[in-house]
Parts: sequence; C-alpha cells; structure tokens
Amino acid sequence: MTLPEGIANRVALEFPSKAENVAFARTAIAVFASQLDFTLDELDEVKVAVSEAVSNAVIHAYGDEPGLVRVEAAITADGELLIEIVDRGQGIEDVETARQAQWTSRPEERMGLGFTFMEQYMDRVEVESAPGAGTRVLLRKRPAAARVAG
Amino acid sequence: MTLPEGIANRVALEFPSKAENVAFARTAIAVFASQLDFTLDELDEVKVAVSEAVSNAVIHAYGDEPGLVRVEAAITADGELLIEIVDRGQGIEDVETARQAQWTSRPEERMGLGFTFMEQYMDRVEVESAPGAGTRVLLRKRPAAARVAG
Amino acid sequence: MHLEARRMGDSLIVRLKGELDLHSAEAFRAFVREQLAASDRIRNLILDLRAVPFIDSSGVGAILGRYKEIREGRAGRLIALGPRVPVRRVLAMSGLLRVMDIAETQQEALAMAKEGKRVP
Amino acid sequence: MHLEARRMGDSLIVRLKGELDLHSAEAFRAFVREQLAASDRIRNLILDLRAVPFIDSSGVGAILGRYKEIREGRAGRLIALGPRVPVRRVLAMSGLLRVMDIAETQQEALAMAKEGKRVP
Ligand SMILES: Nc1ncnc2c1ncn2[C@@H]1O[C@H](COP(=O)(O)OP(=O)(O)O)[C@@H](O)[C@H]1O
Ligand SMILES: Nc1ncnc2c1ncn2[C@@H]1O[C@H](COP(=O)(O)OP(=O)(O)O)[C@@H](O)[C@H]1O
Repeated sequence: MTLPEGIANRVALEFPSKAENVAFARTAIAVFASQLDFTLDELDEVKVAVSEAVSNAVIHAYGDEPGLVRVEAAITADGELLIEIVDRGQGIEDVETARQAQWTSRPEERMGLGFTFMEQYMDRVEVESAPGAGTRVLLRKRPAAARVAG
Repeated sequence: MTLPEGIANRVALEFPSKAENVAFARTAIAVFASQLDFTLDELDEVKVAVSEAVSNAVIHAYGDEPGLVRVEAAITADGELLIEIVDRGQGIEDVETARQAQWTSRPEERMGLGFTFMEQYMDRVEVESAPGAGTRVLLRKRPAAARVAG
Repeated sequence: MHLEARRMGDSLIVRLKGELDLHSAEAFRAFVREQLAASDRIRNLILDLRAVPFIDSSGVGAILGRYKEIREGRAGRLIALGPRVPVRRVLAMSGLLRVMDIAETQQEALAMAKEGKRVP
Repeated sequence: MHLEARRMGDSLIVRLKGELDLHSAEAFRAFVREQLAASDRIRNLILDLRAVPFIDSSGVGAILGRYKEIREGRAGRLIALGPRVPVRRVLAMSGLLRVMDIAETQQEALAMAKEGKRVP
C-alpha cells in the first residue's frame, strides 16, 4: 500500500446510519485529528463539525431503513486535516438553500444549524449532492498555531 | 442496507499500518463498545486487547512499506462484542507457538505478551493465519454484568 | 447519557451527565417530558450542564424544545447551570442564549427562577 | 506523549503524560536515553506514571528496556510512581513488578532510591 501523493496518513470509517454511531464517528476522527498540532478547543470544533455532518447522514439521507455512512479523514503532507462524510441517500435538491442558517426540511424537530456550525468551526466546507444519489461533505481545517507559524 | 441476522450494530475501520494509528483504532473501538453495558474497567480491557492486535499488524505483518489494516466490530442481538483485526501481511507460520506467553520473533525489542494480554482481557481469542496471506484475529467479550444477570 | 431530576419549589432541576447529541437527545426529551407530566406545579426548568462535555445542534434543538414546553405550557423560565466553555460557545452560536439564562451556581439558578418573568 | 525530566541526587525522575503504546514508546525511549547520556552520575530511574491513563505490552516493553539500561549500565534501581489501577494491572500481568518497585508519592520513591540495592 502506498499513500497518495501529498497524503501523510489517512483512515476510513464505515457504519450504518444509526444515531448511536454519531459519537463513535466524531470521537474516532478527533483522535485521528490529534496527530496534528490542534489545541483541545480546536479538536472540540472538529468533533462538532463531524457530529453535524454525520447526524445529517443519519437523519436526512435515508428513510427508515438504515443505510451506510462512510467517513474518510486524511492528513496532508503540509499539515491540513481533510474529512469527507459520504452517504448514498436521497441527496439534497438545492444545496445553496440547504446551507443557509436556520433552513431545515424538518422545522418541527430541527434547527437548521448543522451546516452553520460546520462553517463556523472548520476552515472550509464543500458539499456535493445529487438527488437520489447521495451527499458528500468535505471539511478542511488547519491547526491555528500552524497558520500563524507557517 | 440490512444488518446480518443476529447483528444489532457494527462498524469498520481501515487505515495504513502506522504506529500513530494504534491509538485511533483502540479508542474508536472502545467508544463503539460503550454501546454495550461494559464497566470502565472492561472498556479499558477492550482497549488493551485491540491495541495488542493492531500493534501486531503494524509491527509484524508488513515489511517497511505500510500495508492496510482493517478492524471490524459488531454487537450481537444478545449483547456480545465481536472485534476482528485483519491484515494482508506475511502471516504466522505456527500460530500455536506464537500464542505462547513470552514467545516473540523479535526478542530484542518485544516481550511476546501481546496474545497473552488479549487472552487475559477478552472472553475468547481466535487466530487464523496463513503465511503470505495475512492474519485475522477475532476477539469476543460480553459485559460481566450481563453474564451475571443473564 | 445519565439523567437525574430534583424538584425545588416550582423549579425542576435536571442534571445531565455525558454528551448531548442526536442519540442522547432522545432520552433527554423523554425524561424531561415524564418529569413535567408528573406535576403541574413545575414552572421553571434548570438544566445542570456541568457534566456535559459536548453538545451539537441536535442537543441544542432538544434544549430549545424543552424551552418551548416550559414557556408555552407554564409561562416558566429556562436556566442553564454551569455550561463548560465549549458547550457555552455552541449555545451562544445557536442563539439559544436569547431565551435562556446562565447561572454559575445552583443557588444563583434558583434565585433567577424566583425572579421569574424574563420575557425574551 | 508529553515528557519531562528532573534530577534529584543520583535519581532521574521522568514524568510521562499520555498513553504509553507502540507509538509513544519510541519517543519515551529516545528521551530517557538522551537524559541518561547527559550524566554518568544518574543511577536510579523514577518513572512518574500518575498521568498515564493507558499502557499496553509495547509500553511495558519500553519500560523493561529502560530497566535493563539502568541495571546493567549503572547498577541502579527502577521505581514507578503512582501508576493508576488499569496501568498497575498491566504492569503486574507482565511480570515487570518483579524488577520494579511502586511508590505512591515522590518522597517515597526518592527514599526507595536511596535504600538502593534491590537485587531481583
Ligand atoms: N446528508 C444529507 N442528506 C440529505 N439531506 C441533507 C443532508 N444533509 C443536509 N440535508 C438537508 O439540508 C438541510 C439543512 O441541514 P442542516 O443545516 O444540517 O440542518 P438540520 O439538520 O437541522 O435540518 C436539512 O434539513 C436537510 O434537508
Ligand atoms: N499480525 C501478525 N502478522 C504476522 N505475525 C504476527 C502477527 N501477530 C503476531 N505475530 C507473530 O506472533 C508473535 C507473538 O505475538 P505477541 O504475543 O503479540 O508478541 P510480540 O508482539 O511482543 O512479539 C510475534 O512475535 C510475531 O512473530
């Protein structure tokens, strides 16, 4: 096995879209992220962002039958954390609208703050989604100390 | 996605055989295991056992080029934790000898206690290995509280 | 998530222990509903968050839901007791602090509940 | 793993913080070697394990390696300071307690080092 060019390390998780597994995913990714020079506060931010993206896959992607969620994380050679959360669920019709603060398709139960929290706590959030095919969220973050130093 | 008959939940991890990833694997599996009614001491035992099996895949399975390690964990419908640690490395010639306490192929650096710790801390340890093909370790454990109650 | 409840006058104090996310929010919701159903005399809800190391938007949503029940059904007040810094940041970002007060000690929380009538 | 060292008489006190496993064992090994290389006067090694929540057989192996260096090179003694219960269990299972003593306080550890000459 050789790691792709520019990737220093990476891990992948796969699990059924059950609410119990959200804690598993965010904790695992936070431990992986701690290989970079993140502060405890920053690791907490990563945890929140992963929790939001994985919760979305659990709540919104699949109907009542649980589907598979895949989370891949990588550390680049120059010290950036990349996290990809992928489902093969129903997808999002209009990503731009979905990303707006307080927009939710389930106003009775949800606050529509998932994407907002991801954006607040990560450097970048990219969303690719196709109705019927699924959703892929890419989160990126560098340790602030590295940003100052480098 | 439907879970196999008798399986209540399951997760899979995949990562290159680097020493940094041992902490990631044991912590992730311990968080997953906490879905069962394990005590903190028991979760610590699970952590040690996973740490041993994954460390073995990192040290012994592959040469200098890192290879892929896969860890799958499941919770059965009747409350048992199953953990499988799989590598596609060089395998073990004589599993029975390898499992003996203090037997190691690297006496300069290692203590030969990995399998012993797995056996001490889990209810059952199964090892399947074929030279040139890789090694598969299956660990099983039930919460002691459940054993008493059930 | 471990949950405990106590009554002090017309306040219900719920102590949460563990991470408040999508999964544990469900247990939290059911627990508070049951406690509230047990007595019409409860007006205020004090959430002791001192042992909550983590919260996300699902957790915030569950707290907001309890606020609505207390506010609409009982004209009461919602007070958070001692949230840790990371939790406090998430509560602030969510806008929940516009309807919920923060107390640092249980005494302070009970005093706030007694004052009553904060209209957001 | 965070590592700190201090000299007290002919004892080197190394404070470990974090989990001691395959990965951190490497840093631990290098750190202790460097500290020992800096002075011939060091005879005993006191490992402050109070902030180590986890150890496995790779961690135990790294401690045993340090014992051999101290024992063979300096006829000194190895003392573990305040290991937590799960760590203590692993140390016991490994047989390491046959060559290493446990102290509960730093004072006790230094007194043990002074006594010297435990021949296993
Ligand atoms: N993985 C996903 N699959 C399908 N729809 C999604 C997914 N993630 C987000 N969405 C849609 O985007 C909306 C906004 O998401 P978010 O900001 O996280 O708020 P919330 O989860 O509270 O609704 C959701 O209500 C949902 O309609
Ligand atoms: N995944 C593996 N691949 C190849 N060889 C292995 C693997 N796991 C264990 N072994 C062999 O079994 C021996 C005993 O393993 P263990 O009891 O864990 O002791 P140690 O890791 O300290 O050598 C190892 O020294 C090695 O030769």
